[in-house]
Amino acid sequence: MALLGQTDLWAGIDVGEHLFLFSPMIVLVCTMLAVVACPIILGRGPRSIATVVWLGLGITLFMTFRVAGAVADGGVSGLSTQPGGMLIADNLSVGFQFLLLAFLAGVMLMWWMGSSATERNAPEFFILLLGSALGMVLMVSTTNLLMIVMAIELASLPSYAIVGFEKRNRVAAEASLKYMIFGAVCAAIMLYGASLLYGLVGSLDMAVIASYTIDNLSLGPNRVLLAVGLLCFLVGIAFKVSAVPFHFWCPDAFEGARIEVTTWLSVVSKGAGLLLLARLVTVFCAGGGADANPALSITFLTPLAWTIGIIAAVTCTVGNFAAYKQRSVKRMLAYSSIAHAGYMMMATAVFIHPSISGSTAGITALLTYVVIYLLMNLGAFGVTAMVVWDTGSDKIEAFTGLMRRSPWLAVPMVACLMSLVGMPPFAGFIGKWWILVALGRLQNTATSSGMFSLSTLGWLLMIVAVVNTFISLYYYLRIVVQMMFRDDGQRTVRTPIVGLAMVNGCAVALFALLIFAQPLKRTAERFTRNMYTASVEQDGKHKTLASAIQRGTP
Amino acid sequence: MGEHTYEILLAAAVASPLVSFWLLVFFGPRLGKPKAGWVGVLLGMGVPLIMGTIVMIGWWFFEDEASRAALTEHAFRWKWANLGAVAVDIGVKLDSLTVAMFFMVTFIAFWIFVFSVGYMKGHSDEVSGQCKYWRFFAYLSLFGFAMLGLVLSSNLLFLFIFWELVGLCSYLLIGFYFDKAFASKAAMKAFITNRVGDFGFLIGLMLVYFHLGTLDLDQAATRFAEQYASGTGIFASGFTMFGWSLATIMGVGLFCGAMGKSAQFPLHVWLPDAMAGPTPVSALIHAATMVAAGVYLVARVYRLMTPDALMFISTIGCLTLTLMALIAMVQVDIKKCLAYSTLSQLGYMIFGMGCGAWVAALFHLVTHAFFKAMLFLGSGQVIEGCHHEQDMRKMGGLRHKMPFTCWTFFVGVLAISGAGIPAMHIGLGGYFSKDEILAVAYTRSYVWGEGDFSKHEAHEGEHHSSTSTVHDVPVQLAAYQEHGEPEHADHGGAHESVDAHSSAPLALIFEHTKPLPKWMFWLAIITAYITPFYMMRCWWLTFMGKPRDEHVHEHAHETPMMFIPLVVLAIGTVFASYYLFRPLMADAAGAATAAPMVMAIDGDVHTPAITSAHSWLVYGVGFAFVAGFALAYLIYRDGLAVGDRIKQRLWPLHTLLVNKYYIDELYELVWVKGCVLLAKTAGFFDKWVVDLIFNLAAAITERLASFSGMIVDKHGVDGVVNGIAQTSMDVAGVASSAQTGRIRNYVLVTAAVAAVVLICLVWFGTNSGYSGARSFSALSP
Amino acid sequence: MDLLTLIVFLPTLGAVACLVTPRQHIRMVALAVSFVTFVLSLTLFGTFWAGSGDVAIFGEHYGTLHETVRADWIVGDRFAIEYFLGVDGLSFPLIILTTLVSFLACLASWNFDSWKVNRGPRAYFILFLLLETGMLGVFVALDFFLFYIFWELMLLPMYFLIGVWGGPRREYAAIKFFLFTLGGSVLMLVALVAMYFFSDHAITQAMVEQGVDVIESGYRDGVGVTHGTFDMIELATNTAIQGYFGAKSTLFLGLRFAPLMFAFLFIGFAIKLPIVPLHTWLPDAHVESPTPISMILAGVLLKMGGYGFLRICYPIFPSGGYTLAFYVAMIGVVSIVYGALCAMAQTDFKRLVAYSSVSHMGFVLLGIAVMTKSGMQGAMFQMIAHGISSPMCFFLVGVIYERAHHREINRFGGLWLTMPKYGTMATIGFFAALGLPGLCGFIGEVWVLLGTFAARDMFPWAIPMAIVAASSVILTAGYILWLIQRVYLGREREEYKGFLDASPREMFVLVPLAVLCIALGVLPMQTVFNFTNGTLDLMLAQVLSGAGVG
Amino acid sequence: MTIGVTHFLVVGAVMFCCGLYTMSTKRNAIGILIGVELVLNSSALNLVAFDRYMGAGRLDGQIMALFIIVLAAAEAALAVGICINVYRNLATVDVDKATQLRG
Repeated sequence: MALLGQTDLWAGIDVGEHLFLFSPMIVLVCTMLAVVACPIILGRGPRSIATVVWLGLGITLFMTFRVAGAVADGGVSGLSTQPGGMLIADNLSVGFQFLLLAFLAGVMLMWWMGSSATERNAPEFFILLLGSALGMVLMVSTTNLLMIVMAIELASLPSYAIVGFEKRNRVAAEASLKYMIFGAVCAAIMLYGASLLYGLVGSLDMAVIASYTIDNLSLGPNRVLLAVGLLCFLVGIAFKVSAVPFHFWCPDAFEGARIEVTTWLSVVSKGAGLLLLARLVTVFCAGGGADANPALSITFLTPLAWTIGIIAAVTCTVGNFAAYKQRSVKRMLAYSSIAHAGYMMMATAVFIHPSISGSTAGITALLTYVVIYLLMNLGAFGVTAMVVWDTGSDKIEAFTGLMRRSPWLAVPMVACLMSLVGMPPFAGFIGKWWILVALGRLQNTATSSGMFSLSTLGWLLMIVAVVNTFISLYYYLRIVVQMMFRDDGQRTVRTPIVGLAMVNGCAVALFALLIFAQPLKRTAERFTRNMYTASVEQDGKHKTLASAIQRGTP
Repeated sequence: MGEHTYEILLAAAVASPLVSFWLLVFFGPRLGKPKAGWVGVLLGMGVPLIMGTIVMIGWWFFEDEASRAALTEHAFRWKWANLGAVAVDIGVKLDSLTVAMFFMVTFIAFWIFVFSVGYMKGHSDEVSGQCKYWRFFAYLSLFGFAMLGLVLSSNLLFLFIFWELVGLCSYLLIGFYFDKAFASKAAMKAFITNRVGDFGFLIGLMLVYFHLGTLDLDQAATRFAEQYASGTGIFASGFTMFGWSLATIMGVGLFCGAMGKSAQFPLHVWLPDAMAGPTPVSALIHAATMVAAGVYLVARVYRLMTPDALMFISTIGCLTLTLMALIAMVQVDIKKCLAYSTLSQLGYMIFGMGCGAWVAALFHLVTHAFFKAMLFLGSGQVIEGCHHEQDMRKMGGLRHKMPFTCWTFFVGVLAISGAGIPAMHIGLGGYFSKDEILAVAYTRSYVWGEGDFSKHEAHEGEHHSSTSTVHDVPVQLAAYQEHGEPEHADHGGAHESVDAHSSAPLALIFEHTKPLPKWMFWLAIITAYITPFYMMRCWWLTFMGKPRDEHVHEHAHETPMMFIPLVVLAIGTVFASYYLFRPLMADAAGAATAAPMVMAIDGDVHTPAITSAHSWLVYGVGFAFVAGFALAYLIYRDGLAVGDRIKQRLWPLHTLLVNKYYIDELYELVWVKGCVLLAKTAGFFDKWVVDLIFNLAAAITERLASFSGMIVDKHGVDGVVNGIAQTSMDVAGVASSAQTGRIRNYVLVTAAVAAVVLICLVWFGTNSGYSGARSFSALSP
Repeated sequence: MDLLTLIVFLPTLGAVACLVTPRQHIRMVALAVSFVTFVLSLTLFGTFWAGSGDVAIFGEHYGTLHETVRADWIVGDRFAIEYFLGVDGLSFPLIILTTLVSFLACLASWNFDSWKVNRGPRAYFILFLLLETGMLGVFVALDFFLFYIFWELMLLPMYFLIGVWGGPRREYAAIKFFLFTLGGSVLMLVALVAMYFFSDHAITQAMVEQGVDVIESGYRDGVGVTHGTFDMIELATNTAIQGYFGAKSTLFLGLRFAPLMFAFLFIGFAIKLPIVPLHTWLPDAHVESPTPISMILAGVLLKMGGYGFLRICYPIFPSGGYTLAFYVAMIGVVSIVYGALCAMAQTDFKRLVAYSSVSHMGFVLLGIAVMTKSGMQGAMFQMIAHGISSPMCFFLVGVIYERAHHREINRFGGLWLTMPKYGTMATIGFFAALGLPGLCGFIGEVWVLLGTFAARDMFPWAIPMAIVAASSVILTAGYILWLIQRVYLGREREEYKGFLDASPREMFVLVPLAVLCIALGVLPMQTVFNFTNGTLDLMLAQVLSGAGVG
Repeated sequence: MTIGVTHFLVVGAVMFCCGLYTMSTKRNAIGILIGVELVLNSSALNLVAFDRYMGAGRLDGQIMALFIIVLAAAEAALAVGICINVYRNLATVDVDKATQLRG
């Protein structure tokens, strides 16, 4: 739909196939409709609604599997095989769909255990939940500015509402207000940036923008304008990722929201944001890779890498330090999630010229980390949730003597927390490890010399990362100490067996993912490489298009 | 005899006390009293004594020079460990000295063991009510093992190991009554003081190891000689510390060990306190054997000595012998008195070693071992008899109650006073040995250094005929090699000694060896007068005169088990020493003193210098003992009255002596207190500085955290943002509603970012450098 | 199932077993498992039973391994993390030590139920066994990544064992221990990554320069290296890598690579050793932790630091070691003297022993720092010796603490009379710590001192260091004898009259240690040197040539 | 002079500024939302202007502008809902009063 008047617009495009490629999203939408329709038929019973949702998720999962089969060989990127296409279906998006569904299932479980009994507005809740889910799926599967904006909004708006879902709850109301306003502002700024980028290049496709940028670096003022546009655009993503200084909403919203909602937001919304960032980074790398003059591309990429890197470093440092004093475990975990977003951003800062081997290390590390992070947080929040439901408090004192009160909660909690710290024998370590390795890869870049070279950035970020690991240990230990060393003789915690299964499952999985780190890493590598090659392939087309646009005569 | 027979016998002799030690450790309590004691006696010392005797006889009467030399040469070695690249061997240093020492130790120790069986039978084996009889003999056996091992060791490291082990035994035995505070304190003092000496020993070891590249005594000696000859190794480095060359430091370092064990002057403080142990212990360890080990060590490393080192040694010895003798004069505790006399005698030995009287010093060691052991046993008898009364002022007139003790003790007194008939070869052991030392000292201080030796070529046999004193001295060597002993004509150590010496031209020795300062010699002479006085005083106060304390007197008694050893040792004192031990020493001397830089002087040969020395001494100290006895008799003939009057007259001197020159107090103040203070400081530092730093670091991190957590997130950002808001509002001319809440602060941060966008946009958008714009304007209708 | 894997993971299996065993049998299971592990480890003697320096055992150059297990664990492009275990002279005695001490410590926790802090044996023994796995893993792992995993793996159980079953200030002590150790290991982590990539770069360069597509391995015949590696032996022996690491032009963030990495690793290991001034976690950890854990802590954990130096720091960064030798040796000497002084100042029995450990491990550091044969040998021996004597001392403290329920030295007295057997054992143990000849403590100290002195060819400062260190024999004698006098000698105290002498179980723990104390002191060659010296000498030769002085 | 793209951009920029200013100074939640609307519209204006001046047959920008309008509407609806909810709980929509969550 790039150019009007072209009669053979749909020529060579099998619409059915493309619809099939995006069937999971369609199914999600259908599920939402079903949830709307359901009360009329089945009544508003939470369980019945939930059943419908389970059903919808099941089908989605099924479709996702089929799509996964289709894109297994990689690089099948849906509509955007045509220049200016808007959606991409490749390993990355499909893989994220799997993660999202798994996590959604986890959150559903938590809701089932925690709130289903008292839930009044199940349909609304699920519509919002699924809506944000859809938005996040879309976020990961596009490079088109318009789609990105839409997706982010689609992911955000329901989140605002779902944070303040409990109408009678002051804190929740306040949280949602803040979240909403802050989100709106960021979205506005992002849109403005988007408009500038469009104005500069004349295309909404990030890939085109990338290749144009790298071809026209010589144009002085445009470079600045471009940087400004990108910066503004990044604000939106930074808001999603809750990178400093756009993280203020995070602790408030997390604390105010219902715990399953917090869990939901803590992982997927950040994960989606980061993967989106990863996609854009890849696109830029591809643009640089196809470039005849690597040095030029490096000169463009290096400052970008430093920008992201510094933001990442600041983010994880601030997050860790801020978490120190928290009394509320929920809020502490919120800050810790900020810190982890920082770690993950470090990985995305690894821009590497594709001629270097292991150029995909950064994104690989990111993918691996997201998977592991998902498990860790699900576990940690799961335990917290059960404690909160039982004691009604999310203060750290509620955990006192948990080892005696309910060892099957305490042990997985320790596992998850230690994994969050990044201690062997838990997968958190391997996640951090891949990030460090990715940073180390920067040593091999063509321009690994000079004060602000990429290698310097790599080692600096590495040191920041390990030092942060060390700092973070303390506040995670505070919970451990409460659970293990202290005991004020509170009564034992009543825990639903499903919940125990879930958290312990997470703990075991975390352990297993360290021992069997290989497969996960391999998969991540494959996904990244496919995405990368695909981008490189299409880069040529983008260039021609870009130049065509510039000439003004298609 | 077959190969290694001697070594095997000796090794067995060393092993058997160890066996008895473990036996006693495991079954001691069951054996009980007195069986445990007898195990100790028979297995612990009986077997070694037999072995020692066999070896002695075999070695001395059935081996000729050559075979002895050969045996020494091919003595047994077994590789124990690798020290870096250097192999450390366990081996037997087999020569006459070893044999003699071995026999002496076993003999004396055996009788002391026997004595202990009786001595410990009384209640003195109890430690706060519990019978520790077996434990005592276990320790004694362990000591036997360590001491014999020390004597046998062919290797400096093993010398050091056994050195420490005897130290341990002395620690355990001094602290035998460890329920008594003073006993355990004394034990600790002994061990730590010895450790100070061992510190020096260790440094000596380091130098030996590093520069001579071996720890074996003989190898070390040969390498030392080679390096001296070639000026390499330890002689290569120009390093000096207070005027001492590295070689000297090595010698002094090794000697430091001896200072500790033999309680030489600065480190002597532990020996008097060591009397806290049971008397047999004092007799065995702190009179006869262990304390003599220092002298033995010096004798063993004599070949590594330099003139300066020897000068240092003789100085220390001289100081010790004088100062301690003075203290001995005023002691009233019988054991303390003996202890100080021991110190003084040890001083004589060390002094002898220092001025080159190698044979004499060792000879004195042996004789002293006999009579001092006897004296201590006697005192033990007295103490036991008098129900642990040690104060001589309360005694007196005991000769009726314990005649044997009395007269054996008297023999000892005679011996230590060097009683003999001058100018004729008649006298007790102490007479010969001390005279020899003095003779050599005389030679070194008067004859030595007169005239110049540079003209002197390497010595030959014909020098015997010469009569001038100048040429006499060097000839001493050849002399005692040729006919060191009138008794034993065959004397083959000579050849190897001659070879050993021809490798080191004597002229050098004479150049580098300074004569002995005369004051040293004179101090030694004076002390030779003091010794008989305080010994006589001791004996007289104890046994003669009228009983001064009825209570003590009437309980006094003596038991056969205890005086038999006394008698035996007395006989030994009278006969064995001169006619048996000295020849052995002299025989060993040749090889054992083949030093490149220093030489040993035989004090008992018929060469002009020595003869003149002796003839001088005849009048010098020949009748010293008579004088000493007479003085003591005059003063203490009737009780303490006269003594007290003198005491009042000379009170400053007396107080000084009674308080042992306040050295203990000084050490207590400087070392003990100082060290504890240092420790306390360190502990305090550790607790309040080092630890605090880390806790502070933690605290600071936490503060920092709360800062970024609360300040940065709340006030910091708010502050910045408020500022921005303020300005932006001022720009807008709206002064009102400066109050900002949190959400708007959040927003403002984003606004701040966006402001950048705005400025850039306006700037670049309006200037014509905007290529996009140009192309657009071209398109405009 | 190969031997080393079995040895390492048998305790883990035991832990799993403990998970399901009925409560009253748990300790038996744990004991059995640790005993079997011990026996298994003894089978390693089969490999090493031969004369010293035997080429058949130690090979001609550093890197001859036995019982090796190699399997790819995580591989990517130009990236391979291996599951790589092996034994040589460095690790062998430490493995035996670990299994032995663990077994005895397990026995020492037999009376678990009578402890004051008793939070259920299940968790305790599970953690205990996991800890053993971690420790063993550290000693057998030859892939740096694997080594790091085990290193951290050991941390967590220790933390809980101190923190849950410890004394009144256990929380503080546990967290302190955790923070210190992790603080060290994060630096190690950076070094880990850096070493990989720099070695990768080195190999790539070499391949380009030599125009080959594979560099032959430094110690494995017929094996090639195509990219960076975590293989610690490879890193140490491969000339290409060594050349690049050592080169002055190799920079890390603008600083010379070798010394910087050496420093990173050094701090990581030195904290474990520990060194002054990073030692303060040790006394607290010891004082608060229960007796068996103290035994493990002193007996094995401290050795990991020393092992780290010998296995990683020096072989891989010889030039770093050579450059920083003075500071390292200085730290060693300071630790020796300062530790002894602090020990003298303590009134808490356990604290005193802990500080004595600081002093003793100072000898290890000094011996390694001076890079001489006898120094290294002495350091190794000192580790083993201390690994035997210090658990004994801590157990002795524990025995009396269980009876008296306090550790105030000045409140004791005359215990030798009250408990003769125990008193005798105590004498042996503490005299071993004192470094009395004939007992294990002596050899290590003398070897190190002589080795230090012998280093004066390389380092002019060696002599003063040696002399100062030697002066510690006086201090050591001072505080140990003072301790013995205050606790065991003196008049029997009324309040301790009723104390029972050491029980058979306690004797069963003490006697083997005492016997070893004597055996090591009397036959160092047969007990230790024969097994260690070969590898040590080869490693040292390697190091010296790497540092350009050999 | 011809009206170039620059003029539109400037207008947009001004709107953007006003929006930012409003967002950052209004205490009333609704007020802030109005500021957001301003910013959104400024970007919409930009997009349309670009389309117009980039030559014929170019729709992306305009389409996006339409989307933005929808987006703004949706956001406004939701925002108002949340504001009402806040008002019900806090009895005010003054954002400065909502300071329960902090630290």
